[in-house]
Amino acid sequence: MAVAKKKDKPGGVPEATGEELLGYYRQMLLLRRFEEKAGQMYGMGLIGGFCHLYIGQEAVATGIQRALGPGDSVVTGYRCHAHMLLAGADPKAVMAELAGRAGGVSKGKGGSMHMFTKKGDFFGGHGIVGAQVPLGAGLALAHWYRGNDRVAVSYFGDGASNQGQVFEAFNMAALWRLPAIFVIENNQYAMGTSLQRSTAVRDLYRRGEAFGLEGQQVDGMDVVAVRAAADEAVAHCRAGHGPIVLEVLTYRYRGHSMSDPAKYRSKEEVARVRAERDPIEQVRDRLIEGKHAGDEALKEIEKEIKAIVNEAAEYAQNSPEPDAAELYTDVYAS
Amino acid sequence: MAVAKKKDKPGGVPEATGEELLGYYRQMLLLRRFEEKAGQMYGMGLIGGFCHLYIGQEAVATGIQRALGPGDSVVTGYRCHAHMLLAGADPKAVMAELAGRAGGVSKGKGGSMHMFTKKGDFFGGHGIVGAQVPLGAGLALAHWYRGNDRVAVSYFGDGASNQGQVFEAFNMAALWRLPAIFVIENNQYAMGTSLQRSTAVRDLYRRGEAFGLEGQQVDGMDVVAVRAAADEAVAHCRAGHGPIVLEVLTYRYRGHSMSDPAKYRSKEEVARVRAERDPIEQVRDRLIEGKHAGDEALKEIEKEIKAIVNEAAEYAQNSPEPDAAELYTDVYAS
Amino acid sequence: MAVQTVREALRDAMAEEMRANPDVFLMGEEVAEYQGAYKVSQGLLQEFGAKRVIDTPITEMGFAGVGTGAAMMGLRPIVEFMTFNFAMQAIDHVLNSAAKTLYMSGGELRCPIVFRGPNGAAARVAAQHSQCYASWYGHVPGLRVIAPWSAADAKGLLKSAIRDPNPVVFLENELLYGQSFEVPEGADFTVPIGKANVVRQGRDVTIVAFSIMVSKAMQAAEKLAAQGIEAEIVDLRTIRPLDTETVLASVKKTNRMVTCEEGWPFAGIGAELAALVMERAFDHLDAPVARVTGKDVPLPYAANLEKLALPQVDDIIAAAKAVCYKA
Amino acid sequence: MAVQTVREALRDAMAEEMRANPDVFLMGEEVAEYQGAYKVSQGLLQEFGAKRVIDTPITEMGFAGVGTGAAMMGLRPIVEFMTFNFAMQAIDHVLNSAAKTLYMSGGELRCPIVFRGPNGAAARVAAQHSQCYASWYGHVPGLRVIAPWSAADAKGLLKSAIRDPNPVVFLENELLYGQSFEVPEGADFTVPIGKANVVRQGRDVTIVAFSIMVSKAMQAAEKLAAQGIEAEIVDLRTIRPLDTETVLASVKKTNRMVTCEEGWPFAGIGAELAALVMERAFDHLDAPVARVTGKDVPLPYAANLEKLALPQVDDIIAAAKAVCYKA
Ligand SMILES: Cc1ncc(C[n+]2csc(CCOP(=O)(O)OP(=O)(O)O)c2C)c(N)n1
Ligand SMILES: Cc1ncc(C[n+]2csc(CCOP(=O)(O)OP(=O)(O)O)c2C)c(N)n1
Ligand SMILES: [Mg+2]
Ligand SMILES: [Mg+2]
Repeated sequence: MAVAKKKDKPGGVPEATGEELLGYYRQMLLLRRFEEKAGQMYGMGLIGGFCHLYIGQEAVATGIQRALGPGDSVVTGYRCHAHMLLAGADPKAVMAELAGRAGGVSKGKGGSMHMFTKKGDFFGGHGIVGAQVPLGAGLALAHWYRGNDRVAVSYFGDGASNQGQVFEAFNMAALWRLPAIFVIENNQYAMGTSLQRSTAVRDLYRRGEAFGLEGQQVDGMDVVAVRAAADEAVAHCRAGHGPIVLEVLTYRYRGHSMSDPAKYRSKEEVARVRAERDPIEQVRDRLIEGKHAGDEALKEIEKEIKAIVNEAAEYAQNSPEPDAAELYTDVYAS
Repeated sequence: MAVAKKKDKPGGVPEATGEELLGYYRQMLLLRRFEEKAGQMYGMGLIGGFCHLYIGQEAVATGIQRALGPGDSVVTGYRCHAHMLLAGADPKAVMAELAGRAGGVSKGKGGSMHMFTKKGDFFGGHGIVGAQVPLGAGLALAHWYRGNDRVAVSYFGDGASNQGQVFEAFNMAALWRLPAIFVIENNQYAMGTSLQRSTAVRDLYRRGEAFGLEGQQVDGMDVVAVRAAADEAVAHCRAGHGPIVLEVLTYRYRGHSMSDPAKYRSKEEVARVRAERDPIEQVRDRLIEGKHAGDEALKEIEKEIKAIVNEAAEYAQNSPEPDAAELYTDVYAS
Repeated sequence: MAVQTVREALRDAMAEEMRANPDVFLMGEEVAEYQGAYKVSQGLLQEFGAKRVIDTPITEMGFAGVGTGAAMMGLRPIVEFMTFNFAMQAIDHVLNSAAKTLYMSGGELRCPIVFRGPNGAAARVAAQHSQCYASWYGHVPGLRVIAPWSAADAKGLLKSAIRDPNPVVFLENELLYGQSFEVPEGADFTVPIGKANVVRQGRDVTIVAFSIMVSKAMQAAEKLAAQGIEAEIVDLRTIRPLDTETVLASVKKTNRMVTCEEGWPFAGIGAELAALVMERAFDHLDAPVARVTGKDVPLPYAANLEKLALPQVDDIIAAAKAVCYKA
Repeated sequence: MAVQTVREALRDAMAEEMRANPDVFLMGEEVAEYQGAYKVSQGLLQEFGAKRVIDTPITEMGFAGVGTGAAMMGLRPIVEFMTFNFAMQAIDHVLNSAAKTLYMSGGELRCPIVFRGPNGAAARVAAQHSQCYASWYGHVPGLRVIAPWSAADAKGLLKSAIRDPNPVVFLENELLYGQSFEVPEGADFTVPIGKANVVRQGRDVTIVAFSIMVSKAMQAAEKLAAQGIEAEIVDLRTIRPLDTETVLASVKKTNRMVTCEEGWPFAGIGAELAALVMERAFDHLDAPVARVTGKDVPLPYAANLEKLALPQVDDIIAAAKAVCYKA
């Protein structure tokens, strides 16, 4: 049986090229600015319900998405704006969905937690904790069934990793050697419950051991490290070695959702992570240190991103509410 | 973290005294003869529905029950006749329950899969695979809550051990250090599915590792070994060390239920186990070898048991069907 | 026409659809090597191999989710629950992952999956193994819910269900598996979802039933006829969408209705039918609708109590006579 | 009388019962340190400590089973579901382990447990977070099902539920948590399970509602009164056992009935009420019962669609006028 291995700061993380770093930078900046804008719009009452921001965790989905190719499928929970954008969804349509408008990716019917783009091989956007994990194993089963070499990535949180259905999915994935990558986005908290209060063993990369799943732990604030681990995991799956668990250590800066004041942790704790481990700042530093980009160029990127985000916000606000007739459409397909 | 350990043929199993061996013998023989009779009555149409016999597995519950004291609680699945008898239920009332008669332990309303005796600290008798495991953790929680030194034993099968709720129960039991003993009765088959077809890793004693649960594997055809492992597990729990997993390797001789022809395994396989590992024969051999009892004495026991079982069958057949008014009782307590 | 058992009809439905569409596959506990806990999948492993007839561990929540995920990718899974009682472990996926996704995605993501297996009471298996889920699933938009009686309907509707682009809950009945009916031949035969069937014509009272209750209604109708009451029997076949037109047309003809179901009364199918008829045919009713249902208790094991708990032919007769004001 | 929010009333109910009975404890996600996801358990950890106010991992199936097992041992667990949507993961334990056990054991094993949490729609949380489970749980014998509206009833009924020796499903409403009502003082105050409450007297039409729909019914009644229609409002408070006498008495007085619920129409509470009234007060009805329900669609996120999907005051007014034959 393969043994789970901890690999917090892998020695052998390949250096990223300047071009790669720039790509990450641009991508992660889009995610962050997009969600900062969403946060503002929520404050203005333009977005309702639950709205779970990914701010702080950008390196996780960015690093992993870069290891995937066309036809590789992805599924996650309610904290899904970033994954949606990484799947190639139009920021305008994503923002319009957050605002519940006709121009939204789900025509305004799904909202923040329920977004999908088949073209982008992204299967949601699910509101029930843990549910996406068997769904993701099912996506992997579809690849296995079709005999292609594609993989399926299921993202879920540290809290979700206690869900029984996660273990059921692990077992089936192992039994049938499905090309499933189970990414535990360990941001240390499940709502107000810190990891050590939800489980007696905090090594989440070992969660699949009872079923023989290899596991790796990786620094999720370092997009290059995430990418390297993801590359390995994808290769593992494509080679037919079956499922694998990736525990990605990360942190969310904001409350669990917009309505959470996050009193269960100190301001200092958050400030320290922001100051010392911020995924975007890390890439920025490397870009500068490696002389891949100067202040000017980065400012230029910032400007471009700002334009995209503003356009998205504009679009969302100007998009009309869905037509009343939409109430009764999409209940059944025909 | 404590590590799961395999202990198939423990070197240090203490020798049992003649008295102990006689006790096991009498007990296991009762279980076997009782169920053989139940099987006959099923064939005669006196018992209906599902009827899951424990024949072959007698050493498991017998060995474990002997390690328990008053107030220690027990729960299991639908294969529960033996556990019910070991909890001190009257064989007459158990057989009457199987026959669906007014004299049954559940007034004939529960049948083979649903029996309970609070006085005997036995909490069922549950028909949904896996459900008894969180219930058993809840029994352990009650002991913990009350601050006594009692333990709660949950029995479940190799098939059930794949259920997600089992892992959820493991996690909570570990987190709160509940005095829970999780006994996996690994009889190699879940209905027609052999162990290797239901899971990629067959070391079920390791099932709780992700949550730090110690696990032990024990030969479940040897009642003395089971008793020794159970003593250790009980001591572990009473000492406040939290939950523990016991994988007990055993075998069922009959089909999954009375309607299963068991074509998924060879007659030879069953015959071999019967011939080489039968739990009752093993004790019988030790009794004879150790000169603790002669043929005569054992025949006497056999006669006594036969009388008990016949009396139970008699009682069951003569017990009337429940009164029609019972249809509407026990829906609510008041 | 060939004579087939419901069991064989269901098997043939799956086999034919699997032959026609390589995306169709079957998964569930004991469906492959064991040939089905109730032998419904007899021979399928042999014909289609282990990739298309998949034995799962006893992890209903997990494999319902796995099937749903596969359906989202465009496969056509048939997920067998050994019985629908065990599907309670999986019901979150049936509703939240399967039934609601098309709507939540604004039409982007389909989920063509069939959840099937025996529903309601078998013989003497007691409370945890005997629940009828018709009204629960019927309650839920986004699902199609089917509960056939005859072998022909079992086959034709299961084929339609497998071809349908929506999640379908297909409620079978263990006691019907061995019963024989005439079944049209040919792989083209299907029965449309959402159409009830008038299985007996009558002028005096409409008896609405589904699944095994149709058998009992038929027996009741025979006896009623002997007493001069001609019952019309509507076999709903589909619970959702309900064929309200057929029900209403019959009630407008007979002016009286008895509903029959094995499930519990409170908010059952009978309640829905009564409310429907009240709303849409109030002035046609010559008597209040009578509901024949399972008794409002968990199903007992004892033979006599079980019989009392489940609706019997005599209960239907009594209800029909009552609404006809014939004591 | 004190003025309290529903949130405070629920908290006080738990606190009082925990003070009175050391076997009562609360478990669920975020109930302790976070003080409840919706702050219903504010202060309980501080007063009762970590053994009696227990934060659980996000494992609904597991902790519902753990609570049920503890109840079988005689403890009195209150299990909070963050919302009842998540209780679908646990529903097998609510039914098969809790509701059916007393019966299956022939009265040997009780299961005194309360499952509580918000049910139905909050604001803009979309399809997976907005389902109403009143008719599902109401369907099931062995359960008591409560769905209070006012703070007084929330408190009095939760106290009764905690003292009840049976499993209770206690359906709260997130949008009501912050609403204030008068609540009788004193730890002795309870409200009996199974009794509806006529919260407004009227002669022209009976409006039956529960939970948040009572607020909407009250608003509708005000407007109807201005148009000369005096509505009587029955707040069911308990769904199971249903207080049929109070409903029937009101209908016999007004001869007309409108039912209101947030849940889906098919086999909903309105269906049951319509069937009931048909069976027991057919000759008293001057018009068919009208059902006001959530629309038969998963709940959409968009503000305008959400409003259209949920039953509004105007829908109740229209239904009341229709049954009064006043256009
Ligand atoms: C089954 C279920 N239980 C509870 C919830 C409410 N809930 C939503 S998110 C969440 C915390 C999840 O934490 P984690 O898995 O760590 O993911 P994160 O939010 O940190 O990304 C909870 C309890 C839910 N949506 N589904
Ligand atoms: C949730 C659930 N799924 C399926 C079943 C049907 N079923 C009853 S027993 C059983 C096999 C269980 O095997 P195992 O756990 O190994 O226990 P054993 O019967 O060998 O004692 C199955 C599939 C059930 N009762 N409950
Ligand atoms: Mg987290
Ligand atoms: Mg087994």
